[in-house]
Amino acid sequence: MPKVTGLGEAVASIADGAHIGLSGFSIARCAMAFAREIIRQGIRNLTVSQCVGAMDADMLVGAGAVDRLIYGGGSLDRFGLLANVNAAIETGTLVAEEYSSLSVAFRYLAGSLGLPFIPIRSLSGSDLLARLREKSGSDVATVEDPFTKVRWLVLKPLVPDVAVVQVQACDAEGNSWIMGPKWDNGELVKASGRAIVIAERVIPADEIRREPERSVIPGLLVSHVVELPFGAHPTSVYREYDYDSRRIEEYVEAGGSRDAFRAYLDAYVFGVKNHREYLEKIGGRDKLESLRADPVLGY
Amino acid sequence: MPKVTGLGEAVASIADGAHIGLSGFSIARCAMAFAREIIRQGIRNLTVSQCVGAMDADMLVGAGAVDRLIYGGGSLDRFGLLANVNAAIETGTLVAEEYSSLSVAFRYLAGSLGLPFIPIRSLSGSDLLARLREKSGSDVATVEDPFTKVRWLVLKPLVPDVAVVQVQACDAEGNSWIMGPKWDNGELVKASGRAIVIAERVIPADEIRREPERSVIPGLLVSHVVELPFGAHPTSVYREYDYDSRRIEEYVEAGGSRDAFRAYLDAYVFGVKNHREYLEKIGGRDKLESLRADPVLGY
Amino acid sequence: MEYTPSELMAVSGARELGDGQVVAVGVGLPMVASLLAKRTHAPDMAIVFEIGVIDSEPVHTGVGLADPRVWYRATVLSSFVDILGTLLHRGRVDVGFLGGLEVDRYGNLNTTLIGDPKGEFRHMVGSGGANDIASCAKKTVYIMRHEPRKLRESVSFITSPGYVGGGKAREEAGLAGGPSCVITDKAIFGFHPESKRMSIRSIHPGNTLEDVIETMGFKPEIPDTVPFTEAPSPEQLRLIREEIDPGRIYVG
Amino acid sequence: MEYTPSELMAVSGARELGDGQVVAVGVGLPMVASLLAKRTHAPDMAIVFEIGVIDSEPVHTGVGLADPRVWYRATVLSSFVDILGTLLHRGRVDVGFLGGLEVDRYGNLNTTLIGDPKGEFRHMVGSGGANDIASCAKKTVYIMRHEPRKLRESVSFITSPGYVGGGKAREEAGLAGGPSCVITDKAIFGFHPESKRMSIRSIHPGNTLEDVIETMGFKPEIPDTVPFTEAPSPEQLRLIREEIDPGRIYVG
Repeated sequence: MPKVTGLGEAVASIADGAHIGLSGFSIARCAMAFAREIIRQGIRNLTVSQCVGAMDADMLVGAGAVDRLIYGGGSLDRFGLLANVNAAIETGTLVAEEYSSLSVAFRYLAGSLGLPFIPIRSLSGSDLLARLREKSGSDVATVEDPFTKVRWLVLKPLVPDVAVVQVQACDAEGNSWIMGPKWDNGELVKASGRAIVIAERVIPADEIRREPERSVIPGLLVSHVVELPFGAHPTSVYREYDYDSRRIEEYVEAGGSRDAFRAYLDAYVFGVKNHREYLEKIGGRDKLESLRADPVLGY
Repeated sequence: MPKVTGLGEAVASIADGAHIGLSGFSIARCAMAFAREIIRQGIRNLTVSQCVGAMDADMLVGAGAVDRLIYGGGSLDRFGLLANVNAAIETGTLVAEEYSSLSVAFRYLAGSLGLPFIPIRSLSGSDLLARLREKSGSDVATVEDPFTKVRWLVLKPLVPDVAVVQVQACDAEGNSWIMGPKWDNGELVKASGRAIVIAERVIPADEIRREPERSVIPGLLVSHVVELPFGAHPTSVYREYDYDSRRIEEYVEAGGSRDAFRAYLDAYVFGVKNHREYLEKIGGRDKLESLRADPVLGY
Repeated sequence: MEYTPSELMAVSGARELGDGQVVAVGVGLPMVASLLAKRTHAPDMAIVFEIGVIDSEPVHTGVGLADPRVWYRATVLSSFVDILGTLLHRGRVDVGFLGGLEVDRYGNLNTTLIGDPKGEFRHMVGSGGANDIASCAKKTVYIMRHEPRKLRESVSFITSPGYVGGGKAREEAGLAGGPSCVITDKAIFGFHPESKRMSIRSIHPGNTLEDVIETMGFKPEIPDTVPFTEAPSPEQLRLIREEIDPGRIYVG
Repeated sequence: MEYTPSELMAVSGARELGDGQVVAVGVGLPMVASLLAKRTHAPDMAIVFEIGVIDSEPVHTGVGLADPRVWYRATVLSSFVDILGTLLHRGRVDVGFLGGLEVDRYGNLNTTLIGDPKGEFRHMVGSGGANDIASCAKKTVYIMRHEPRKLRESVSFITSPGYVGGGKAREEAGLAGGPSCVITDKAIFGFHPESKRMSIRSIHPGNTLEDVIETMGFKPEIPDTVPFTEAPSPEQLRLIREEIDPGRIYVG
């Protein structure tokens, strides 16, 4: 069965209530077109996980698509906070399980390796741990190290149903390159039941087979490959395009209130039929060309 | 302090009795020049670890430099067995702790991440485990998974004093590329106290900084960088040169008896002052050029 | 069409593999069988080597996993932890394809200590990834020569566990999966669902039941009817001879 | 030579870093301080960012760790597990360099729940790698603004533990290391070796002890003699102004 599909079909493979792990970090490589299509298709009651919360997760939370967020805190860097996530936590409409970057990464790592649990030094002595014990006592525990008799905090593996990963390039089977730092994406994909890869470019398998050391995601984990240039807009994709400051600022301003955010969604999600219309709306080819990364700098 | 040194100086930094982890797998990327220099310098009582035993470890064992071998079994592929390792196990002159590939890799992984122990499904029900329990009961134990109450086998982290890694290229700080499969080398280096990198080529830092995704070893873990073309001969270095079948066959024949192996060492280790003389002895430039890898095939 | 026992072994191995599966193999007949399956009924099967190689397309025969010839045109070149950890230990390997020096009636493999004619034990290759694959794959398939010293009542050392002492012993050791069949050059064996003893599944054409049993080190379970193993097709033979192992390194 | 409080903070931060050390930092003043140390007394120091960046050499100022501007010319681009796992959790990070919204007298950092003027709590950025760094680095250095609402008797939420409840509480939580100093725009604080309460180490030139104490939310320990913080050198100021933060994004 060919894996290369449109965005709509890939998104339609996600069930209400699924646990999805997202590739974004703050304002980099966020699965934005994917998030917009999830909202358009009305998929709901999602659990979302991410080492550090990013714009993709924030938009899904703002649209009411998320019941539960497992993450290590996050922001939109200097542009602002995750206003939708924070508001949903404050009003209690979102179950947020807050960790640190490494503790989510270790939970993915344990999931990727089939470990039953993973010991960690982080979290001890903090209120993060105190809250986790209250909220989800079943995901943290302690174990005595049989070698030293020291008691260690251990975390349960985190195994999303689907990893959704924005990459620079992949082949038709989903063998993928990720340029730049990968943050949690390697462990996320390998922990998850399957992966949806959203690529700026689908390249010939021969190119992948020429430098197989660069493959971060093996195609055998991938169910859908979506070729979607500028799929991360307004966030950046290293070596492809820069973030779009003006559009991120617009998003941040909308995050201040329910009505403003609804208007934002009406304009950029519900008001456009698909990614192509979205790209036209934010300025079309001229705007996109102005964001193109410098080949030396990578941004 | 400059890290780029000669092989002699790098080897002299290894103390008698040290635990070294070696980069070789069977007949690929073995630290052969390093092993020859260890033997020449008379460094002894080593503990050697390796996911799968290879020619570098076998030569060190054959020369009597090794007291203890922690490995997952091994061979010289179709060329033959690890005759020196096997003989030393049979005569009891070597303490061999035998695991599987993954269990050594997981022990390195635990060492690299600072985990107190790591659970594993392998080894259970086997005589490998029975022997490990007899020989080194302190490195394997069981722990109850607090989430499922299932009892798991757990392994102690493996933390060599020094990783010795044969790479294709690195910069003067030791930031290194490894082309081809890396087997255990990433986890080995990151588990170890420090690393000695033996490179076919030392390249400018600018080249490393142009593709930092390719750096497998961060320079901050490296104490010595040795530029030593054909340092893995007679084993192969992917994309650089092929293995030298004739010289491996010669080694295998010598492995049949103590006297023959002593004669081999006299010829190729004690009979040459350094790597340059060794390369002359095995056929010099003409022979080496005949082993050069085809740029497309990589061998 | 004429064929050799090795060719039938490779073809029989290929039949154990399904499309879309992930198969962990070493070099030799398991690799020939896997490449054959991939070029016939299982194009979307993934073939992985423990050292960090996925779906290579060798054009030259290698001397083992350490030979770059068998890594050629891979889609991924990574590490033990990637293959044996994130695929195998994570539970994503459908079939582990192993050879062995000795196997016992419960499918336990020995590649560590082999008795020599003088009654002494010689140390051999040990596990490599074999123990990991035997422990963690959803099922394992063995390929080995049919000789009394290779098919034994019991082995002197269990390197890679099959059904351990039989019955529920494997489960009790905490392991799922287990060997599904043993392919030799005379027959194919399965395992009895309860006792987990090796049981004849089919005999290769040209052999008799008596010959099969007399040339093994123990008496296997024998069902009421024992069919002959299906012969290779001309296309399967052509692929093995012309494309997969033209040098006849593995399929002698 | 004239200098701003931010410049003195960056220079004071740089002085806490030694050559050959591994330093985990975020963007902002900690990055300016680290780059300054590397260009002066600590050329062989390694600067790592949690998302998988080692020793980058930015030529443009970024908006945060997610900005490719701060990854430019790195020697390694890898992952959280590589930086926070194999360096930090493995015990190889000498100094963790953190900013914070609130710190209490025991050096506990809060970046999660901040009280607003109405007495309600607002959710902020949470941990990111800060909790990991505070838990696992051999020592941590904090840089933050000197305001009563930032230097507090106690914090409403411990995101990243300092000495927890003081005394041996951090050890009892299973943690080594701990904060070694807090650098503000008016003073530098250490921690009392036994009580682990924050203690004045030096006051920045131009400030008085009274002013320092009155503008914090609690009364720190005060040793018998309180020196002035050493002023930046002209070369340090030149590097900050011309090379490290020419746009004066961080060092206002």
